[in-house]
Amino acid sequence: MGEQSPVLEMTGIRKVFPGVVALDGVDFRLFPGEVHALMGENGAGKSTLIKTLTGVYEIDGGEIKLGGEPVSISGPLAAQQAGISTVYQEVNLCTNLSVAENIFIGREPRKFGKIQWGKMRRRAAELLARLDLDLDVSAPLSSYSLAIQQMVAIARAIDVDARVLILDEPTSSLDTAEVAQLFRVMRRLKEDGVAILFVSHFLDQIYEISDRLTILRNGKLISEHRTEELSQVQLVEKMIGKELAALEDLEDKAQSNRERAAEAKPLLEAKGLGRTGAIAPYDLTIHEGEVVGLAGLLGSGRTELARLLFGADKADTGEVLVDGKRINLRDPQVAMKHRIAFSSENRRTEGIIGELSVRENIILALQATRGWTRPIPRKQQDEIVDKYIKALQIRPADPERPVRNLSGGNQQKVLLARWLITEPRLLIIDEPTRGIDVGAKAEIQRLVAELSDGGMAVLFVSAELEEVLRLSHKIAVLRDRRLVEELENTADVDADRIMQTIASGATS
Amino acid sequence: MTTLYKNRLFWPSLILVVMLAVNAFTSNQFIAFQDGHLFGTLIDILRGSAPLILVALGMTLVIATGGIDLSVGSVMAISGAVACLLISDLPNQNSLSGVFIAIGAAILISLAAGLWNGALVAVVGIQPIIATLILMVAGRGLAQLFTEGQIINVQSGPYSALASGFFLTLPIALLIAAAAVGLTVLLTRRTALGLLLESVGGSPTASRLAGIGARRITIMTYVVAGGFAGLAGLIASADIKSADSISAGNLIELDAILAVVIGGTALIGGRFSIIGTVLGAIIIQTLRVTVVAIDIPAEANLLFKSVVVVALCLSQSPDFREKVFGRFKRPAVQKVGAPA
Amino acid sequence: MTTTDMTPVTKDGGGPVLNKRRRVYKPNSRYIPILATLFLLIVMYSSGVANYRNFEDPSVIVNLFRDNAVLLVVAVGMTFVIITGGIDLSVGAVISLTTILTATLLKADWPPLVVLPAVLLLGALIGAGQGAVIHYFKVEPFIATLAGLFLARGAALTINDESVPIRDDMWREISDFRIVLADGVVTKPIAIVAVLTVVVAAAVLAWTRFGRNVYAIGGNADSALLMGLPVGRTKIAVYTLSGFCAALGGVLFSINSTSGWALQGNGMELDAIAACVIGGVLLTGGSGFVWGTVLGVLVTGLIRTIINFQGDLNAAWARIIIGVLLFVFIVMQRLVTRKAK
Amino acid sequence: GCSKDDGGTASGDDGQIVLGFSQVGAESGWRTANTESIKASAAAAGIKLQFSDAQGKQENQISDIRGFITQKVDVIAFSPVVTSGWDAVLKEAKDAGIPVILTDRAVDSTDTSLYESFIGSDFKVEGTKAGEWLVKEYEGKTGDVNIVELQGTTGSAPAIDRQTGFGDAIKANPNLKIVKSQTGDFKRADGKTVMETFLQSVPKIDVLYAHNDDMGLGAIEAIKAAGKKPGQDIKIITVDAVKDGMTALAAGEINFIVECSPLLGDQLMETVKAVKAGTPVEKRILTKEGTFTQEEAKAALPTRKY
Ligand SMILES: Nc1ncnc2c1ncn2[C@@H]1O[C@H](COP(=O)(O)OP(=O)(O)OP(=O)(O)O)[C@@H](O)[C@H]1O
Ligand SMILES: Nc1ncnc2c1ncn2[C@@H]1O[C@H](COP(=O)(O)OP(=O)(O)OP(=O)(O)O)[C@@H](O)[C@H]1O
Ligand SMILES: [Mg+2]
Ligand SMILES: [Mg+2]
Repeated sequence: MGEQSPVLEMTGIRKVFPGVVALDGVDFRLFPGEVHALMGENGAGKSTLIKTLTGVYEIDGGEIKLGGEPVSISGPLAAQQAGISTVYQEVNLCTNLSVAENIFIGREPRKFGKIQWGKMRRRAAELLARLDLDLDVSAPLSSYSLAIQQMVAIARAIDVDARVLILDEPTSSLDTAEVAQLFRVMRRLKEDGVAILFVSHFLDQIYEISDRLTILRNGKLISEHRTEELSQVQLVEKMIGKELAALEDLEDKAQSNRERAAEAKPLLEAKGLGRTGAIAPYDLTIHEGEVVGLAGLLGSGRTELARLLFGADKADTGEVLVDGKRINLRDPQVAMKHRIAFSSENRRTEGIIGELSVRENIILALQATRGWTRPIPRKQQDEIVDKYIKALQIRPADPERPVRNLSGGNQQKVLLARWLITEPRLLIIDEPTRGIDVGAKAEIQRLVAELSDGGMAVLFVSAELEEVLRLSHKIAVLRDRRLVEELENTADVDADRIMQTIASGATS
Repeated sequence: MTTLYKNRLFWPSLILVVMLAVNAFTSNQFIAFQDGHLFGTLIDILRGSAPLILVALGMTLVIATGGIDLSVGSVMAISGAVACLLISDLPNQNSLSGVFIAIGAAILISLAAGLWNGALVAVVGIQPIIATLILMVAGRGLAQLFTEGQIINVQSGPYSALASGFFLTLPIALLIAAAAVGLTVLLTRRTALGLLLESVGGSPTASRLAGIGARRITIMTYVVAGGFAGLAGLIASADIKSADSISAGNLIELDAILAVVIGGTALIGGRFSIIGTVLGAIIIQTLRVTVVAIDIPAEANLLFKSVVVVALCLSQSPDFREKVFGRFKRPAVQKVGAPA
Repeated sequence: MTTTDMTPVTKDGGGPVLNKRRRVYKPNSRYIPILATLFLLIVMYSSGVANYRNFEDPSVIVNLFRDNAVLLVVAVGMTFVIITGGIDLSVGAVISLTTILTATLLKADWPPLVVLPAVLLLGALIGAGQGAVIHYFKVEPFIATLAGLFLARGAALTINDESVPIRDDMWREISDFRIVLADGVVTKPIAIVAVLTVVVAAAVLAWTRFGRNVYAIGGNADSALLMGLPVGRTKIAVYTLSGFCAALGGVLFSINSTSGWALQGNGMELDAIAACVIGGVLLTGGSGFVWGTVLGVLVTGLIRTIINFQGDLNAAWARIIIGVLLFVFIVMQRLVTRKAK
Repeated sequence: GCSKDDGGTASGDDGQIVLGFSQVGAESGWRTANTESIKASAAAAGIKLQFSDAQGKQENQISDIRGFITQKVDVIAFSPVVTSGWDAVLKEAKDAGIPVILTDRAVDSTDTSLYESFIGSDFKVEGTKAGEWLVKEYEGKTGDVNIVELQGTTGSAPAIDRQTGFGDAIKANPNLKIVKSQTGDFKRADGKTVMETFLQSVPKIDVLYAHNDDMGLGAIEAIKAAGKKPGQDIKIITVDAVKDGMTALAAGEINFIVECSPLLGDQLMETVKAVKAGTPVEKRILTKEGTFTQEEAKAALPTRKY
């Protein structure tokens, strides 16, 4: 395929944001019929490169050639018309519209100018079936979880007749089955000669699907390789510029701490807690210093379970005890009073406050617990914020930058920092490593382990089973919005064992 | 220098300075010292803008949380009506304590009005524009009911001093407005209130999950807006020594919102600028005075006003500056597709 | 129970459906506010019939459409704007400008068939201008259209600050034309035009690509842009539409009163916004229906009718009662909607 | 008409006359007095009043009148918001067989058979009266007299007519000069702010002509604040003669007021009865009103009702 001419060629691309050089002379080529992975740490400039390509940002230098012709793409509409179909990193759909509309908007089937609703719904359902989704296509997209929304965005992108398909971290909120399904579709498109640009922080996925990869670091091009010619270790080294410490010790530590944790005082007990339509009543006990993992498929109710424990949604049955005493969890403020923290999976709408600065976003929860009359002195703010910017390697390390302008992964770190500084006794984190690069992911896992060592209880929700297995002392398995089993994370528990539980719906 | 030029308040300030210069040119006395206090067109403008500053101040806070308050004009009318009614019933209208009680009562009622708005918005969950529309319509009716549709005159020295008195050579009305501005700046910037307001305005859902009592904060902003509107109503009625429940504060909500927006606070909520709002309010008052000073015929007033507003909002738009004055650099290559 | 195979091996699409989840059915909650409004409207009407003489006369309902024809048309245009998350404060002033311009031109003996398209075009152009400023210069809709309000009303006052009667035959004939619906129930062409506008607008909003783009932009303009929708074009189009509707409203006004006046329609923008909001259109954008707005207009109109039939209220009480009725209505609507959800 | 006379009219069973009255709004104290007068007179005359308030909007007023037609009242009376644009709705009333009486403000319908009578003052005459007083006041003096004018709401009939009438009256005297003229919207607060600016931008003001008392009263505050004596340093002429204005006139702060009486309730009720009885009425009924100098005001004040 090297003989073929590239369908897309970007040379010397430069993009400057006030205060940041996001892209500095980046070259990038994409051939028909290949899956090309764009690799790099959080903030390396991957999404920015994509957005310069689709005309969201105007480039400050360099040239873009499409099919050999130099082009200037004025915006996403023009990009689409030029045959570039894109799934952007943060799911960019209109949640007020129905699923079907989100897939077809802009190219609805019409007759005499009138949209053919029936046909549109039928085709949407068919398309989703190809991704193994069975949704009510006329329901508003907002009634589905982020993961489903991600799948819908993918469905929209692959249905377009495109020569270039761009997928910016499409798998960050998908589980293994979904990913497999997506890859199947990608392979089919590839065979049809579509060039696919793929971004993901999951190295396994990169090695499974990509033919070639380009590595960025700090806005600069590092190198381009055929995927099979580069080992994982080498790849990581090139991405982060240094060697990555292994994480295996964490797993051992979790094993050894397991018994200690189980014997510790129960911190929080949920008894028959449930909410109709969201999650069936469940019992769950979390001890001090214990890491409880939640495993389950998309839509199995993990998020819903976690939200009830924070009072983000109100339970309609059951009760919650903290330190053996019943508490009335009517809203998050109550939970925070009992030092429970919750970081939502939906960072864009339920996490960050875009126009506020990094500093303000980080201190927000702490400030909320102190009440408005007792502001955190500026000096103390700066200290805390600096500390966490360093600890979590938030980039750019500028606390006054609006958080909206940070890359996705860095926004996630800001949220984590927000909760860590409140020094919670129970930290509920829903998909904390979503969209986070390998280096930072390791950091976060290490951090969770450390915190639990220090006595903090953690409820860890992640679509990545591996992560859950590595960190948890105990794993709660969900299926169909019901907690079906609680497993001690002993040495013999592995991904297969959990999958089996999910598959059989074991209640025994 | 370039940063000054880029500041979003630069152009509004410039327009203000130009208008003031015009006034300085047309007026007999722009600023002078007379009878032991400052005097002149400038002082008239500043004093005249006090009610609008107050109303716009409250409006800024409400808008910061993503709301809007249409009822401020009616609250002004109620507050003026209550105060004047109480004062006109006094055996001695010059009695300080009597006037203070009247003022206190008026402010209390205004705060209650704000609480009502806040409760409708934050507790019942009605869209702010319609929630406050209720009081906008009914509130003026209440004021008319209190005054039986008549203009209530008062002859109270202490009361009219609110608007036309001087203290330390400066108009008391201006001092009240300044104090309110100072207090608001202090409350929002020296405490964490400002941050929490901006957070609620930026994203109510995310704020709730960060443990912010969005409901209480929202209610508070409406209460404050009510209180400030009440104060503005007092000054406005003291200015004409009477309560005119029909025209007091009529359409002031539009001017207040305009002031807020000129000041650089977005109507969708979030970041707000109090100093910007004050600037916006003074610009609007100056505009009002300038129209008369340079003899714009009555029927062309609005046309003139629209030109200034258009100039203001365009000057503030970075996109306008870039597109019109900006560099026209574009790579000389073929365009793909239609421009979005 | 379906057996599910979870290992991430590839599997052909033909096999048993992998990973199929139970669907939790949620009733479509979008229509609830409208149904609530309709229900309350009926309650209100019935109480009018129970309390006032002649309220059951069908003319009450027929007149509702005719008296509020202008508001209907304007509110329909406003609905589009609000659904995109914008607002148009200039509509009242565009009405003023249209009526005074129509009257002045007709007085100057312009042929009516030239005047009609000319003023409609002018309204659309004013709207388009505002839309362009909003889109290209990122000026807030509120302030851009407020400037438009000043500009249009200023122009109207400058053209003529007195009211001008229209003596043109065509206008007079349309104005006098009676459409007999039943014995003693008469309506006028303006009501028909308003109803037609509503029907067309509802169809456009619900069934066309343009209509769906309007919703998408209101839901999330950034996303809409990234999805490749013509955001700029659509935004400008909705303001153009609103300007056009306002001009059409102005024409209807000039027909209804056979006159033009620079203060005609003063404050209509607020009535239109209120009607939209009462009808369940969200000011934050992305949600609402033309039919909702129609109900909103009917609610405000019915409140006025009730006050008129009550007949012994002074201005103060009339305002208070309007406020109270509005309050009761909004809170009830809110409660009904909340319950149903 | 098409009304079915089967007892379905709004009139009481006792044959009481029902009058539907549509008021412009409640924009001023004058208007409130007008409303009160009509209500009181209706009660005294035993007429059932269906009252509605158009809040200054023509569209409201048109629909109110249609409402009266639906209610099948006996007589309709209204103070039109504007002069033009009543033909259609008046024709509807006529078709329904309901007679219409105009109060306070006129309409410009060419077909005068659409209404029975117009009761009210002549704003132009009011302006003329004000101008004539001024001419007399400065009779024989040749020095320049600088006049500033506070106009009513831009475009409203009283504002236009009072301006024209006044201008016509002083036209013959070139030394009487209107140096500034600006709208004060008939409001006290606006009267004050506009006067403040007048005072700052006109070197010497001799006369203030305000289109109503309220603006004049506001201006008086501005004049006082500028350290001048209203009524002496600056002569003030206003229109209306509401109680507050009369008080100021009596106190010497205003020099001359042209009356514009809101008390036309009694005249209206008489006309209503006449119209209902089928007796012919005059097409134009002028309200009884005069002018007041400071002395006359002192005398009239104690018995003044509004
Ligand atoms: N609109 C913007 N304004 C200012 N800076 C921006 C903007 N968008 C991105 N940046 C900055 O550009 C850099 C590159 O960001 P980008 O989103 O491309 O990273 P990324 O490689 O996609 O990271 P991630 O893996 O976290 O998604 C970051 O430093 C980011 O803060
Ligand atoms: N395949 C599906 N078909 C229909 N509805 C689904 C499907 N998957 C999820 N949903 C819907 O998604 C909504 C939320 O489920 P959600 O995905 O948040 O649960 P979860 O276990 O937290 O998953 P995750 O956190 O992995 O996204 C529910 O309303 C559910 O009905
Ligand atoms: Mg990215
Ligand atoms: Mg989840």
